[in-house]
Amino acid sequence: QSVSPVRALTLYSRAQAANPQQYQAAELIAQAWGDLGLDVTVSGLPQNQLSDVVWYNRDSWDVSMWQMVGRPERSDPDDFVSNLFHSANIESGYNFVGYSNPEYDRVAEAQRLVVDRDARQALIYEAQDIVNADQPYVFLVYPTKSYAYNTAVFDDTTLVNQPGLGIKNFLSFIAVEPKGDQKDLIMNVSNELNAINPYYISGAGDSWMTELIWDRIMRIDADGLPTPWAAESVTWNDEGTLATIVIRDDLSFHDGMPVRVEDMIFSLESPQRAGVAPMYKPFVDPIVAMEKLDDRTFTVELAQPNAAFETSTLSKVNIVPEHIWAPLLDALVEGETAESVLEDSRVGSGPFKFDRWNQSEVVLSAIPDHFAAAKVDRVIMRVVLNVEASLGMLRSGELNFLTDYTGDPQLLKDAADADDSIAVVDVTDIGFQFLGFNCRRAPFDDPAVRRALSFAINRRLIAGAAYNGFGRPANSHVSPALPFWYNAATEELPVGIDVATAMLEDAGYSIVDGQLHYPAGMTEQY
Amino acid sequence: MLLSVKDLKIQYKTRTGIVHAVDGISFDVPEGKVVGIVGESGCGKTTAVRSLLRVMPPVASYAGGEIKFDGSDILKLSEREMNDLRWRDIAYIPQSAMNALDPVWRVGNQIIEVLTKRGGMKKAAAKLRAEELFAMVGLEKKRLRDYPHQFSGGMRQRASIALALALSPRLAIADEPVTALDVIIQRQVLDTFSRLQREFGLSVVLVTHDISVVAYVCDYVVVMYAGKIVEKGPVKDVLTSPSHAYTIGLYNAFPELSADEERELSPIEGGPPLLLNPPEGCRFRERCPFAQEICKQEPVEVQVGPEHFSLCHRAHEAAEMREQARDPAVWRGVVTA
Amino acid sequence: MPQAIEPMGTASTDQTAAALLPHLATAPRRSGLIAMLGRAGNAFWRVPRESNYAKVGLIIYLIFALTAIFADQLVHYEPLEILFADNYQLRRNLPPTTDHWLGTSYSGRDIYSQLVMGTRSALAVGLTAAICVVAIGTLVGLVAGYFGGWIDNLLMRLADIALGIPFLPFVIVLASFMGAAQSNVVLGIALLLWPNSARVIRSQVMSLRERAFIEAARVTGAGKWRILFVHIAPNVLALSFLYTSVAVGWAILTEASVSFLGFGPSDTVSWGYMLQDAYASQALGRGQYNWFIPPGLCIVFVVMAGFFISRGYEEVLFPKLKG
Amino acid sequence: MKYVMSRLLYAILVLWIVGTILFFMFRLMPGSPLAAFIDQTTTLEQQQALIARFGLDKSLFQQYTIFLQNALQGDLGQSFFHRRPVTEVVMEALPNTVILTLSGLVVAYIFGVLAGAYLAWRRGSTVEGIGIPLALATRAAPEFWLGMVMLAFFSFYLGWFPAGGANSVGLEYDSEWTRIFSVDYLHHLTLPVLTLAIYLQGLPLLLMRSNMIEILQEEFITMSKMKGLGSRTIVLNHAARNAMLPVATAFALGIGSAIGGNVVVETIFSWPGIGRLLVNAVSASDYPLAQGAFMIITAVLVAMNFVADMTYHLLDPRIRHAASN
Amino acid sequence: MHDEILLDVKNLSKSFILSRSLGDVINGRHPQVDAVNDINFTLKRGETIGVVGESGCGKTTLGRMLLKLIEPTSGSIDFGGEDISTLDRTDELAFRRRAQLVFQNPFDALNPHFTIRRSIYEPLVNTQVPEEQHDQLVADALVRVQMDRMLHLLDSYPHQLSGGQLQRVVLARALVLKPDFIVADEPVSMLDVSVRAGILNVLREVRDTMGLAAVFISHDLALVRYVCERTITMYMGSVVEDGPTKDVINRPLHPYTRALVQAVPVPNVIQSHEPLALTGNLPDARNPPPGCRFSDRCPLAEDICRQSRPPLRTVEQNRRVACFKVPEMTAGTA
Ligand SMILES: Nc1ncnc2c1ncn2[C@@H]1O[C@H](COP(=O)(O)OP(=O)(O)OP(=O)(O)O)[C@@H](O)[C@H]1O
Ligand SMILES: Nc1ncnc2c1ncn2[C@@H]1O[C@H](COP(=O)(O)OP(=O)(O)OP(=O)(O)O)[C@@H](O)[C@H]1O
Ligand SMILES: [Mg+2]
Ligand SMILES: [Mg+2]
Ligand code: NI
Repeated sequence: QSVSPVRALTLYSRAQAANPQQYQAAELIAQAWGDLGLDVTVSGLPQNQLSDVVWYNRDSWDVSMWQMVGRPERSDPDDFVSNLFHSANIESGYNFVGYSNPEYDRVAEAQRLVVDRDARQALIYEAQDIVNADQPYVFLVYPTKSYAYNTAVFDDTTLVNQPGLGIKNFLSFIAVEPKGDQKDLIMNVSNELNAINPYYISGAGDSWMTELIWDRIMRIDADGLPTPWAAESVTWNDEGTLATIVIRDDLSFHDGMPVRVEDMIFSLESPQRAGVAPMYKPFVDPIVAMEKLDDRTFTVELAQPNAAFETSTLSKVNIVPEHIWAPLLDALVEGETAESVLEDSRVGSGPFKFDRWNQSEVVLSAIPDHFAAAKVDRVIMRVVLNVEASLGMLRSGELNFLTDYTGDPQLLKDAADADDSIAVVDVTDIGFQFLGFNCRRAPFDDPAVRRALSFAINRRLIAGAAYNGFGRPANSHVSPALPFWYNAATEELPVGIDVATAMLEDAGYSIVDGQLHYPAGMTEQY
Repeated sequence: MLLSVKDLKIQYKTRTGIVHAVDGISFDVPEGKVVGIVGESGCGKTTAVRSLLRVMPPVASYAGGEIKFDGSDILKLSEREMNDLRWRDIAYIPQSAMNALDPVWRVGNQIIEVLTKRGGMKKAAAKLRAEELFAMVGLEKKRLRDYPHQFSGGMRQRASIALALALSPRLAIADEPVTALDVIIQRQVLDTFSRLQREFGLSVVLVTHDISVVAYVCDYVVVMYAGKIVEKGPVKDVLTSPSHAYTIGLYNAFPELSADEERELSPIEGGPPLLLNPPEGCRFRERCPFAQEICKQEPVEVQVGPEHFSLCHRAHEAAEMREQARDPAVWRGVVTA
Repeated sequence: MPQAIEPMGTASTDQTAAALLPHLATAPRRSGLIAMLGRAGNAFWRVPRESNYAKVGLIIYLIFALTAIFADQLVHYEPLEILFADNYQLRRNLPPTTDHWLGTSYSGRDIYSQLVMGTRSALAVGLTAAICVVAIGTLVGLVAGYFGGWIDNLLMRLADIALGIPFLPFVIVLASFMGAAQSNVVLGIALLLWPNSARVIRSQVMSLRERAFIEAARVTGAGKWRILFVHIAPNVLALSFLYTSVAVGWAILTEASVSFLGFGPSDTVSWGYMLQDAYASQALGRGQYNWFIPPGLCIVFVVMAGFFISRGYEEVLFPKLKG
Repeated sequence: MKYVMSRLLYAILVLWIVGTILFFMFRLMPGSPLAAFIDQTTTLEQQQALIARFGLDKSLFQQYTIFLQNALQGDLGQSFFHRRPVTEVVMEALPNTVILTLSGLVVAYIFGVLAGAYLAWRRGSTVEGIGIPLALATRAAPEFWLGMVMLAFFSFYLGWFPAGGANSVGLEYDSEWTRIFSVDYLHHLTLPVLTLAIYLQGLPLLLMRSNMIEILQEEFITMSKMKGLGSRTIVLNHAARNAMLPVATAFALGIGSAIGGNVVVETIFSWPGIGRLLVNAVSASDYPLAQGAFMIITAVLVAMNFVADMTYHLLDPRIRHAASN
Repeated sequence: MHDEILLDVKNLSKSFILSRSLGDVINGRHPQVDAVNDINFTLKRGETIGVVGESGCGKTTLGRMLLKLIEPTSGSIDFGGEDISTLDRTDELAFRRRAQLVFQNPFDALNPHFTIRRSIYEPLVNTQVPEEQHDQLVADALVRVQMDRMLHLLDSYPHQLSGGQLQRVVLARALVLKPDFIVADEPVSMLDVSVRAGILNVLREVRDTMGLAAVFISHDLALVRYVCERTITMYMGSVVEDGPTKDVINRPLHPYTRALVQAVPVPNVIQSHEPLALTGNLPDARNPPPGCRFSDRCPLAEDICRQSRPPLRTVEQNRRVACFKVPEMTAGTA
């Protein structure tokens, strides 16, 4: 009986220039799959073209490299667990691979409602197991991020190392103490900045600036758990649906106006309006009502308990001055969002105030009478597009905090070895690199095929060869950077072309003349 | 004698060999006289006269002889002394005045430059002098402010005469100053020469290939052929009784305006020899209808009249040759190549 | 419709003429094109003999051309193949060894093989672009220069506009718009670079047009196309050639720049791609001179060879500039 | 007068044509024009709203007329990436680019003219034997490679110059002028200018040399010698002055390649100029910005051409008086 | 043979529009040069006519119009009874066979990329003469220009030949079509005196044996005298005198012709050095003087000369002159 061959595949990736590691991994994968009888071409695309293909034309592609990045609010597993694989997100949400499993949906929904940590841990483990079995992604690595700083400038005992984030975190910026005359913290960013706006998350380095300028009600603490910040206390009712928030009385905006309860409510309420802040809307959507109790107290009511609310909402939403933003939001025209509003004063209540921003740098200066006043005078974020230059500037002392290093980590290590005043700190990322199968399309709609293809890939090879050893082999959407939530059992994966071939044959596939063929009766529908 | 050239030899080194452009020429320029040098294209006229100023392309070199100007040997002067002598004593009027004037400078400023840099004049005085010079050659002084390209050919030629006269030199060398001009302007320019010679006692060496020009303005004539002087002497002697076959030939090849009889012109067939390896003996031999066996030997200069010399083996038979040469048939078919 | 002409002469001249006839008939006749090609060939070989510049330039070209032709035999590895050592490690950043003559890149590829293969794409881009540029330039120059008037005006305004467009940025935009392929780089070069040669050829044609021998062709009844292509074109051929050898250089430089900026195709190894790879992989900081110096030098040599040749030809064929 | 007018008209024409070409080119580019703008979490309705906001739902022709109208008022649209008016973003980068280009050109042409004149004077010497191939080699070297080598050597190895940027970290200036004339700025400017200049000097050098050689053979130079003028006077007042005229034209042409060269030089040295802006905008598909940057580069090119043209016109009396239109 | 009119030139004019300088633009001038201005003359079959005049007076322009190399601004040229401005392509070819040009500068008149042979055959190819005739015609032409002993030159290139040889080739090329009419524009001015005579002799011989009509352009009256029966003097685009060569030279009527004759130097020691009867320079061709264009240089000029243009009048048999000061022909002399 005749069998039909699997079509030639295009494996999309970022262009080599933009992301050499990812491209290299893609090539390694293509080489490996070649042994399984697949004809795979790697196509490196610029970011926009890649997202156009993969994100906006979800039916049209087969396999693509992709990544999820770590952000502070992702130190709660909810973001990844609920969003990445829930079938509700297939059309336009995060589930761009089109993975659909009712069992998974159930687990993902359930974990949100469970406030008890151990019970929730079991659900999160279960979610990881399901994904591990179905392999909608081929998880590749949790990248190791390297940060470096100048030990001659900073007292290294004062740096805060936060799980999943390393020493580049809000707490560090507040706590780090300069040793000598250099009282500026100069860090780098490897991309052009596109906005500094409390209603916008650009994904670029500017969110670090936002975090310093605008306070939040809570912040993620060194242990990865949220703790009150601009609030004196956040207390929940027993059902976990009503939070009572008491704000600090020593807070004021950089323009001198006090931070009021109204500002807090405004900050949480305004993103809920349609079309104001699309990026923040999902965070505030769970809120059904807010009420001011007195000048320092207000309540936030949720429809149902939300385990991630403190992390992804109260620690996330910027407290903006109502007196500045309310008129601006009222003036928005149809189709315009707060994201594109140019608000030059950038007044917040955080420990740093906005000084200036030109093409090459952003300068913030410390507010000495902030309740958590920083020890440094200024934080300067310098745009250095060229990795090499950023390393050079670290060596020359022009930079004293290398916060965005996209180059070869080995070189950074070498630099630190050669120079006593440079110290490097590594951290495993909350985010991860992966390959997505388009589960809508044969043969990737078949979990067996996905599994086989996944097992054909040697993750250690990828970590070693593509990521130069600076990455940890991955097999879960919850990073080991979150030890409490991480399901170590997912690590046990068989590896090898033989295993993969055997699995494919079990599922009815065959390799004829070095080409992979469908089981009898199945044909290519594309 | 103002200028006296003795046995001057000049060579060009080229890729293919050494060109003996000027091969042992001697002539004198008396004070206040006009000496014409005539000859076919490429016979070395320009080379000869430029060497008098010691301005030659790098490939050229002196291979012997001397140039005495007012008693001192030009070839022995240091570059400094030479620069001092240039233009102050010997000035030059080029063939193509267009290329001889700097296109980006006003003509007046080019004259003033010489007057101030070489004549030591103040700018204001130089300006007056330039106007004077322009008047001398018949140009309006307002044209001093023009650029060379705004001048017509004749005006340019006159401007370069004015430039040459700037430092009142004793000798002016003019290399084909009128060849590019048409008759009327040619006549005007020649008249300017004559006038200056009369009025200022200027000596002139005038290169041309037109014997009628020589006849019109010169006192003496030097006929060159293939790097050598074949005949020289006072104009009236040379023209009335040419004593070298080449001169005779040139004369016969020249159409006359007023002659009443219809004389047929006789071309000298062929062309001048290459100066790379000039032939032994008389260089005109191959084109000469009167050539004999003896002509294969090197000719020596023969005096045929007072101050009149010829480099022809048969100079003594000149009268006979002149008679025979009237018949165009004599000239036909000499060159068979 | 041929029209006969009656021979009419005096008896005596007829006789002499008749005696000439056999000589005319036996001599090679109007082998115009062949003679001209022969002459062109002569000039072609004369130049390197007379000019050291042209000699050096041609030798460099020859070496690169041979390299390009025999690239497959010369390489040791597939230029894009990722090479592995044991224990899951790449053979990355190796210094030059007997196995990898120029070492390996950060992504574990053999640099020497890339360099050799890069010759191919460099020459391919260089030659095709140069030929396009000069073909357009020559044609436009010929037509504009010869016909003058509004045609000239139109073409020259077009040339002005093309010259008013910033070149490299345009090629970049074009490459990103039409897709990263070398053919698009060639297209960009062809679209913007022709005015240089067109202008020079046009002015040459305009001065040729005034030359007496062109007038002679007209009085003897030659049509305008014949004049343009038979009488004028051969006289500007040398100039076109000159521009071709310069344009090869420009094209290679441009392709390299475009690739370097990351707008080149990622599946074709070119020197610009190698340099981009080296730059992005921090070869500078690592001091991997074996990686970023050779491709640069190759570019310098090829482009320089073009300049050398054009200089040699200029010296010999247009001796006004002879230095 | 009329000449100036016609040149201005031509400049506007070039800008219009370039604008038109770009407009259509970017609209036909693969990938959603908004891909860079729309975050991956935005809903379809939000996307629609955005598309409407940028007028991308109108017909191409309508979009084009709107584009032209806005362009005439100096409005080049909103940058997708920067979320600011393109004009604003571009104008911030413009001074840096103009300064880089002009300094590069000026250094290159001063050096090239002097060296060219010198080589012509020392014709046939060993200096020349080395000088010409060297000049050709520098013209043949890709700027980005030159920049890489300079960076590796002067910055990474010797540490003499900063590795990129236009100003040191954290310095603040009273005004743009004090910034531009600060030592710090100069320090940052040196390497990029040097790179640009090394690349650009070959053309004037060779041109000057061959012009000089040609001019030195001219009759009027020989005449100057005959006039007994010193060789310095001859070379400076006559030969060099004449030989420089075509160099002035080349200057105009050089602007084009200098601006092209800027793109790579700015990228290598992280110089915050329009070239780098353009490259980034093109790779990020920020097409209003790319379009605007390209237009401004073109405008700079056309403007500089115009100035060079006028200068040349005034410099050469032959042109000044002869037909020019 | 001398009676049939071959060429009839009527009211022929040519103005060149010059490009405007900055000054012109400011002053709103549209400069133009009237290179040829209302010329009338006829040429009979076999007649040779000399055109003399100062540089820039329009001789070359006239010659080029006669050969339909440039279009006149106004006026007409009838060649063999047909207006040459209206010829179609076939007729034009026929015209090209009958009318040829000899150039001033032989060094430039031959395509440097063509062999001499090819250059001589070229007219035959261009005008579509049947191929079997080519050799015969070429042989005839070579004999005519006395190149029959120089056949070895046929396969050389122009740069290998001397000026005299080149000019013979140019002549041969012009004669190979056996034209009725040639224009020779200063054919010997670039040549050395020694070889000049050869070319002039060939021209004279061809004139006599082939019955060729010719317009011989020169500014040297001595040459014109040697070759032409009739002479036309031009001044600033207009004909100022027209008559048999001998008469014109011996007894010039127009003051300009007189100056021209006087200015020609002769290879004779005894010659007058009397000053030219002519002052000033050629006026700017863009704004010629009103009235008689010669009036500002003319020693005889009176008011009328400065006010109106003198017409070209027939003053004697076969002689025309454009000057108010020349007395009217008396009826009896006719
Ligand atoms: N720079 C040079 N290099 C080599 N040979 C030269 C050079 N200049 C002149 N000659 C040769 O020297 C010879 C004499 O040249 P010269 O210019 O003196 O002749 P001429 O009598 O002035 O000729 P013409 O009448 O054409 O001006 C010629 O054969 C010429 O080819
Ligand atoms: N193509 C042209 N464009 C503009 N003006 C021209 C053109 N051709 C000739 N002229 C002008 O027309 C006038 C007559 O020129 P033409 O060449 O006919 O004179 P010519 O008598 O042949 O002069 P010459 O004796 O110098 O050859 C001159 O003033 C000349 O400048
Ligand atoms: Mg000479
Ligand atoms: Mg003429
Ligand atoms: Ni003008």
